[in-house]
Amino acid sequence: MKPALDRGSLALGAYVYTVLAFVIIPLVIIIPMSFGQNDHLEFPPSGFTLKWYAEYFTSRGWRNATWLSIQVAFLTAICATLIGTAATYAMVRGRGQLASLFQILLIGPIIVPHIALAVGLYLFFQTIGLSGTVPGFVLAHTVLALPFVVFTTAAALGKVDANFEAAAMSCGATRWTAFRLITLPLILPSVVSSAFFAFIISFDEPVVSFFLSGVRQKTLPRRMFEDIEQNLTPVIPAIATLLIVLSVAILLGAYAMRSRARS
Amino acid sequence: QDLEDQLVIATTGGLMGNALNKYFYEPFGKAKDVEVVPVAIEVPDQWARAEAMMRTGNVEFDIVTATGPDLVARTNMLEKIDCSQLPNVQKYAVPDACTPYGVARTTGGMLLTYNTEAFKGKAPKTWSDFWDVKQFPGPRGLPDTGDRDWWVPVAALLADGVKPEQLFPLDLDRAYKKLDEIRPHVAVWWKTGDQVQQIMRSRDVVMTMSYSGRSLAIIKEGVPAAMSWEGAIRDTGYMSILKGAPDKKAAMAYLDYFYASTDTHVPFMRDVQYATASKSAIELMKPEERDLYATSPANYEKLVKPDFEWIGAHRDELRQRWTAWLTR
Amino acid sequence: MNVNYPSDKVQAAGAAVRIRRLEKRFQSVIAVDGVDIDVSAGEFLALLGPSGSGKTTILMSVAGFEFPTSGSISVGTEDLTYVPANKRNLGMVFQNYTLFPHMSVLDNVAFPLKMRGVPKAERYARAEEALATVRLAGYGSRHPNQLSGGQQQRVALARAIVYRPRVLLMDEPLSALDKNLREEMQLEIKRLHAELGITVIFVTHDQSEALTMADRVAVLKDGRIQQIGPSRELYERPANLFTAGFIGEMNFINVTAEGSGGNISVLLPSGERWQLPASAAVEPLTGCQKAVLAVRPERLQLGDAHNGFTFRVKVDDVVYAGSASLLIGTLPDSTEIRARLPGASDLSALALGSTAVFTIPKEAILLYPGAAQ
Amino acid sequence: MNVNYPSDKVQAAGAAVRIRRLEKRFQSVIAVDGVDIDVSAGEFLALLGPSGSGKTTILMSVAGFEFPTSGSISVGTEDLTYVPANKRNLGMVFQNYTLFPHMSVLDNVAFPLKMRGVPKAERYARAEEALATVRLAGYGSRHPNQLSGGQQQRVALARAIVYRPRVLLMDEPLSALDKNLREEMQLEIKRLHAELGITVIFVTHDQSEALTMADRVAVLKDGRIQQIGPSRELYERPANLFTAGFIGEMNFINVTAEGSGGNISVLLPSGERWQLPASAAVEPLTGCQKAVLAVRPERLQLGDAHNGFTFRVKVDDVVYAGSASLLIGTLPDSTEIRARLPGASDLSALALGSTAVFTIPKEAILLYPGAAQ
Amino acid sequence: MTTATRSRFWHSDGRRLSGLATLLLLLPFFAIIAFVFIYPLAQLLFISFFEPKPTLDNYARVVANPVYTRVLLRTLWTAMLVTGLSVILGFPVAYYMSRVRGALAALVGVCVILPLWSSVLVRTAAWSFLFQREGLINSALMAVGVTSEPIKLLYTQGAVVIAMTHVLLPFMILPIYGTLRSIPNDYMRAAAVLGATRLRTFTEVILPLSMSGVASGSLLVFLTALGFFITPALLGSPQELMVATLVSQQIREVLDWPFASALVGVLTLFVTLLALIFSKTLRFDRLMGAQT
Ligand SMILES: Nc1ncnc2c1ncn2[C@@H]1O[C@H](COP(=O)(O)OP(=O)(O)OP(=O)(O)O)[C@@H](O)[C@H]1O
Ligand SMILES: Nc1ncnc2c1ncn2[C@@H]1O[C@H](COP(=O)(O)OP(=O)(O)OP(=O)(O)O)[C@@H](O)[C@H]1O
Ligand SMILES: NCCCCNCCCN
Ligand SMILES: [Mg+2]
Ligand SMILES: [Mg+2]
Repeated sequence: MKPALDRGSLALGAYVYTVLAFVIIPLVIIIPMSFGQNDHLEFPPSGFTLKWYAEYFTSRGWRNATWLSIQVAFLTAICATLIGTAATYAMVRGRGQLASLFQILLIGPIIVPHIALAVGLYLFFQTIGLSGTVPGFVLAHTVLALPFVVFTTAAALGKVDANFEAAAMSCGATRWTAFRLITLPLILPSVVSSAFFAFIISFDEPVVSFFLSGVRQKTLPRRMFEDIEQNLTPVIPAIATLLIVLSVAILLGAYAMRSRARS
Repeated sequence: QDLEDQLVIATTGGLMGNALNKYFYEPFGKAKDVEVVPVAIEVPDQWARAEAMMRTGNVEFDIVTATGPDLVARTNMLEKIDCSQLPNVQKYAVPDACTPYGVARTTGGMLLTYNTEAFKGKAPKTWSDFWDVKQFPGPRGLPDTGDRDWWVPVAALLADGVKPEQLFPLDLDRAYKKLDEIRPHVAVWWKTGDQVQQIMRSRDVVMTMSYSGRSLAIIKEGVPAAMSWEGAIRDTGYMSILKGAPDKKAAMAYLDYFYASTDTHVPFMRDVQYATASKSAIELMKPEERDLYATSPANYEKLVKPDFEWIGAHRDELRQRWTAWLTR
Repeated sequence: MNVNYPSDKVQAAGAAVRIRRLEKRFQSVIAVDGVDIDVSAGEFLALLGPSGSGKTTILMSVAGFEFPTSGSISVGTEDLTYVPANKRNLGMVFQNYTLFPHMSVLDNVAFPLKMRGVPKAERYARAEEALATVRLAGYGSRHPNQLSGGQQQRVALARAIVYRPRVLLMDEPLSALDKNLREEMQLEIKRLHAELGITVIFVTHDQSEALTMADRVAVLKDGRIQQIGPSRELYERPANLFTAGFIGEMNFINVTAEGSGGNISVLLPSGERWQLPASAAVEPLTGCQKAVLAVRPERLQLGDAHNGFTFRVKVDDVVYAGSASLLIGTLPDSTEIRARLPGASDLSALALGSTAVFTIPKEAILLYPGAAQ
Repeated sequence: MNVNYPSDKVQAAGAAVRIRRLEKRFQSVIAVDGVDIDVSAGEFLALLGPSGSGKTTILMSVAGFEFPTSGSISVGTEDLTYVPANKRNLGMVFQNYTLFPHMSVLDNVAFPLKMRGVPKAERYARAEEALATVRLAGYGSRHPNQLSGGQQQRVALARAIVYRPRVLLMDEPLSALDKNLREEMQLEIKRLHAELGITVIFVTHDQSEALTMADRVAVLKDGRIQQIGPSRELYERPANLFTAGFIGEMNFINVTAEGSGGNISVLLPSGERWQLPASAAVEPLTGCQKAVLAVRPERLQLGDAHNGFTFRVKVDDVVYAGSASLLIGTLPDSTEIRARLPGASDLSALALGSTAVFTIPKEAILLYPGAAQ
Repeated sequence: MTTATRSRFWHSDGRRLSGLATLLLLLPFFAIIAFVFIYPLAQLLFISFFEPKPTLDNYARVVANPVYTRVLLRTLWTAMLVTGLSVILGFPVAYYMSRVRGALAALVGVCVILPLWSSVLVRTAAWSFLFQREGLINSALMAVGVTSEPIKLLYTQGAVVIAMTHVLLPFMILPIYGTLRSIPNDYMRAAAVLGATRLRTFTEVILPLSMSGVASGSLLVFLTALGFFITPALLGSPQELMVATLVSQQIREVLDWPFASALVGVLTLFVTLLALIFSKTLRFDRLMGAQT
């Protein structure tokens, strides 16, 4: 008769889902704590209240921080996606001489300790008056998001046959037209998801913002860091819950978009 | 008076920041038509920023928070304050409130706080009790923030039987030998005031060195905890003016304004759990309430008064010793 | 030999292509090494050669996707050597269709017209027309992934001809299709070529495809042209050993040849001596020298047919292959010999290991200087 | 017909494979629909069919990578239907070689022996031996990426036979190779089969490959067997219209047929009437009915050959193809007719648009009930 | 006839962009990296060499003082632990991900990528909550009876390593997944038909073929872990002091910027060296394989 599921795959499955639980539980545990009535965090939470959400939405400080973060993240997404996609395109379709330099520089922002970059940037931006300004945040965050944009678009671009563009060019299209009408639509889902990724990286960035935040301009993570260190109340889980819901929504949206693009 | 339009004050955030804002910044802003911009920032970050401001010549902060040793060790970053220009401070504050580089803001103590349910009715009182893991078993907390490089050795020397008045100059060899004894029992080296509250609430420790204000806050919250002023170390926060501050006049005006109204100091002290240096304010409190604050005569006399000159002069040695010991 | 279509129609639409001393290096690799080709207007030329022989590089140079290291390329009277691909106005069909997956079939076909600024109504009308030409009328609204491989290749063809280019370039357009579809498309492309009178340059590494489709075939090896000529010439009188071995099947027998007057006398490994007409030698022979005698398997006749030379072959294998049977055998000196016998032949006598007698017609023999390996 | 190898050797090594009422569904798709195949020990069976006909699924069921929905598979006397692949002890060669890129050629070939716990020295000795069998002695220390496609496929073959499995499965093993290499490998595999006496099941969608290589061919369509038999039978007397059209080229002419006694009378579209022997009908005909007359292009003879039926064809195209020329023409009712004429024929008379006379030998005609589309 | 060789800088050579176009497209990238990444770091390094005077003293202190060398070594050790744990936890997940299809694949994919999309701060805070003395993990352990007393979890090296692994795991899983997915299914089938059990197939074929993914994942995780700041700062005790935290201390408390810069210099040098040595291994193009 047909063999049943063997022990090997059962064990593998069990192990994998345990690891996934390890990955997910710290994110999930946050959610109920945002509804607790006490000022400090506890689990299981006592009572049920939405007051922490209310506090988040009504407090001017949180609102300002959130608004700043949204502005910065939005502009970062645009800059990183434009610069990253242009560079990736040049690397994939270009002459390839600068490839190794490009690779090394690209991973730089991931592996250089952010604290070092933060201090360096603070010194630099302070001299030229960019510290604590929206352009300052955007520049810094664009650097941090670029590697991820490039990885994502490079993977997509690598899958688009170079001959598509050649075909378009043999049909009379200039290279730019070929890119705009053929290549871009084909990599668009990845470009969009890299833009989301850049948005989230910026929206979530604690260390560099920590130093660059100015007297008035304070990003959401900077404020959260402050509160975690100095004033940990369930507002933090409430914000975290909102962020997680946002992330999941964006992720699922991206998945849906990709599967629609595929069919 | 011709003040600048704004005044940037760096203070720790949280409770302290909120209360300062409510009782002092807003009224001052209204009264003098100056926009007060509070910057919530941890003291170390504040100094890091200040360092960068000095390096780049772009000074943003006017008033910063300084501790006693800072007034000695960081004079190169601070404006000298002319106390004669601050009549209200002269008039309402305790005598040593105005120093050449800072005006006292709040005073608390680094003191022993313990969980009242942990020792079946017995109550630890002194730093020797803190070291006594037989009688008072359970995980300890000690600070790894701010001025811990002398706070903790001071507590160790007291535990080892040194008289408070003979503490300085600190015998660091003796202190660290004593510290080696307690080290295995320290579960948390806490870094912020909020964290010390958390570890008391969550019972991650049964006993810890803590800011008096933070201890007071959790006691009021209903956590079964108590504090002992025996051997508490005086911890005064000063308001200092950063060298090259853009709004120096407004800063001076604010320093003076801080002590102008005795009435606001009482509710402020109740909110932040720390005493200000307003001698007139503490007198307005009932005696039993007064005893919750470091500046009540009963407590003030038990406080260890640190020798900032010595500490300021030996800052590097203190810190090196601490880091070397702690990261071993 | 291909039937010739009325020549006036052909001349009208196609353009001549001249490739002169074309050379292309990639770092140290010489991909194309001094190639001259003249393709006349309306001609169908196949580039045939083993992998790496430079076929694609030549085609891409004509298309404008590689710029030559030296040499020149002109179409009609225009020098296009360094003109960008999109300004060349040539049609091109790629191996893997390269239909734009996010556009409908009609939009794909209309794309070149859009690039040329043709108004919408007109370009769709002309795209429909081109689809009809490749017998796909009515498929316009589908998406490429809803079509079979053959249909996709037809759409690619429609897209390449919709703007009436004078030259159509194709790089192994059929190699991704299976045999039946491939043969059908071969005829389709030939039909289109005849209908449109366009000049076609067609890359393939399948010699039977080249022979079937092209007016002339250029055989390449290592970036150089080995031979260029009409299919029949290539097949029946290959210019050198490489072409002889590469196109179709060929038996090679090492011999010693001695030319004298109108005759050539060859000494076979078996010791036999055959007298060949001088025309058998593809290159003139001088004195006594090593040579290779070449003959196609299908020209061998079973038995003594009295119209050529007979010889004996030990039967190693007989493989049935439908329309023909392939006999594989060896001469006494163990040279391998193959004979392709019509499907209906009676092969019952050919037991494994037995010896069979074959006849080679005199005119089927070619002689090359050198030695087969 | 293939030459028979001494039968004792064949029987020794191979095992019989029995496939019974095999059915495999993927959700709603019925990939294999009740297939029965008996492969006798040492036989070479080809599975032939168009894409999606279920060839791979059958082979994968035998190999153990798909478990059938119902039915059974046995090898020798063992029922293997649900035995895991690694316990089946069958050899298998995949289309893309699947040599492990991180191992040397020798390690690749020794891999199955390692899995069977054969000691190191012995397994390398046996691997060397297997490499020698595929004529790659001395290549052991190379890495797969240092070999050509054909060599890689030989190594894959060596690896599949080194542990002397009794059955060798191959899924389009040659389709990634180019034509010349493919033909060489076809013979190589046949030689190996003869040498080892192993049972071979070979999947291909190339009918000439199936005919050339296999003792018997199973023709599949839509998961069902259309016909199973020796190559010659399939080619010369296909059992139904599908097989007739799928294997080789075939001309189809719609006729009306009337069987009576030993003879059949067919009415051609032209109005002519031919008398065929009863044996022409592949399925018995009853009374007067629509039928399809089928004849292979290579059986048509140019001119009136006096040994069959003659008819006239309008010449549409003549395509030179080296060893033969393909004539494409039409009957008066526009049925397309193809004739394959030997390469050496004189075709000068066949001008485009002229009419040619052809003869069909009586025995070359087959008759099927139904109508061609 | 034109025979002059044309500069490929000025002209496209057909299919590929001209050198000029390539440069123009890369310009914004190199510009922003140069000004917002290289320059500020270079400035720090400058400080480390030239303050208070041109000197190597700052570097000498890093090497000479056992406190700092200990921190450097501990940082290396922690990064190695994190890398090891990531491989152990991540490989099977990557393997599983490369096998499953459909909805399950989407689920696993989301689970793996979600952490990348959520705040490091929040995750670290969550861990600190889980690790508390009376936190969820201790409660669970006590409920199950593994221990009767709460165990000290928070502010231990274990906590730091686990939480850092949690943060970095996606960077391990994605490259491995990328390589695993590029191994044709036929290799597994070939191994099976040749007699390999699933375990042997794994050890003999899948594992060796996925080593390049493991290598790039490991390098990425290792290098990133070296510079970690938030997690060790919030979850570790002073005994787990890592370089980035030391840097932060020197910058925020001690205000010894030349020395902090020297520490950054050592770390950056080390990281860049490793990245250069292994640049062949680092197939970053695969990193986001699961994303697209
Ligand atoms: N971009 C390139 N860089 C380096 N070498 C190349 C490049 N393109 C082609 N070559 C080399 O040039 C030679 C000719 O290649 P080309 O693609 O023209 O051959 P081909 O005849 O089309 O072969 P195939 O039948 O395999 O397609 C080969 O040796 C190839 O390796
Ligand atoms: N895993 C699967 N899931 C769903 N359908 C499948 C699967 N495998 C095969 N099929 C379907 O089963 C049918 C038979 O497929 P199979 O691969 O056996 O055909 P084939 O004859 O080998 O074709 P080809 O010549 O293209 O390789 C096809 O319709 C195919 O789409
Ligand atoms: N987060 C730290 C809280 C600091 C409290 N500062 C106390 C100063 C007391 N006077
Ligand atoms: Mg090519
Ligand atoms: Mg198949």
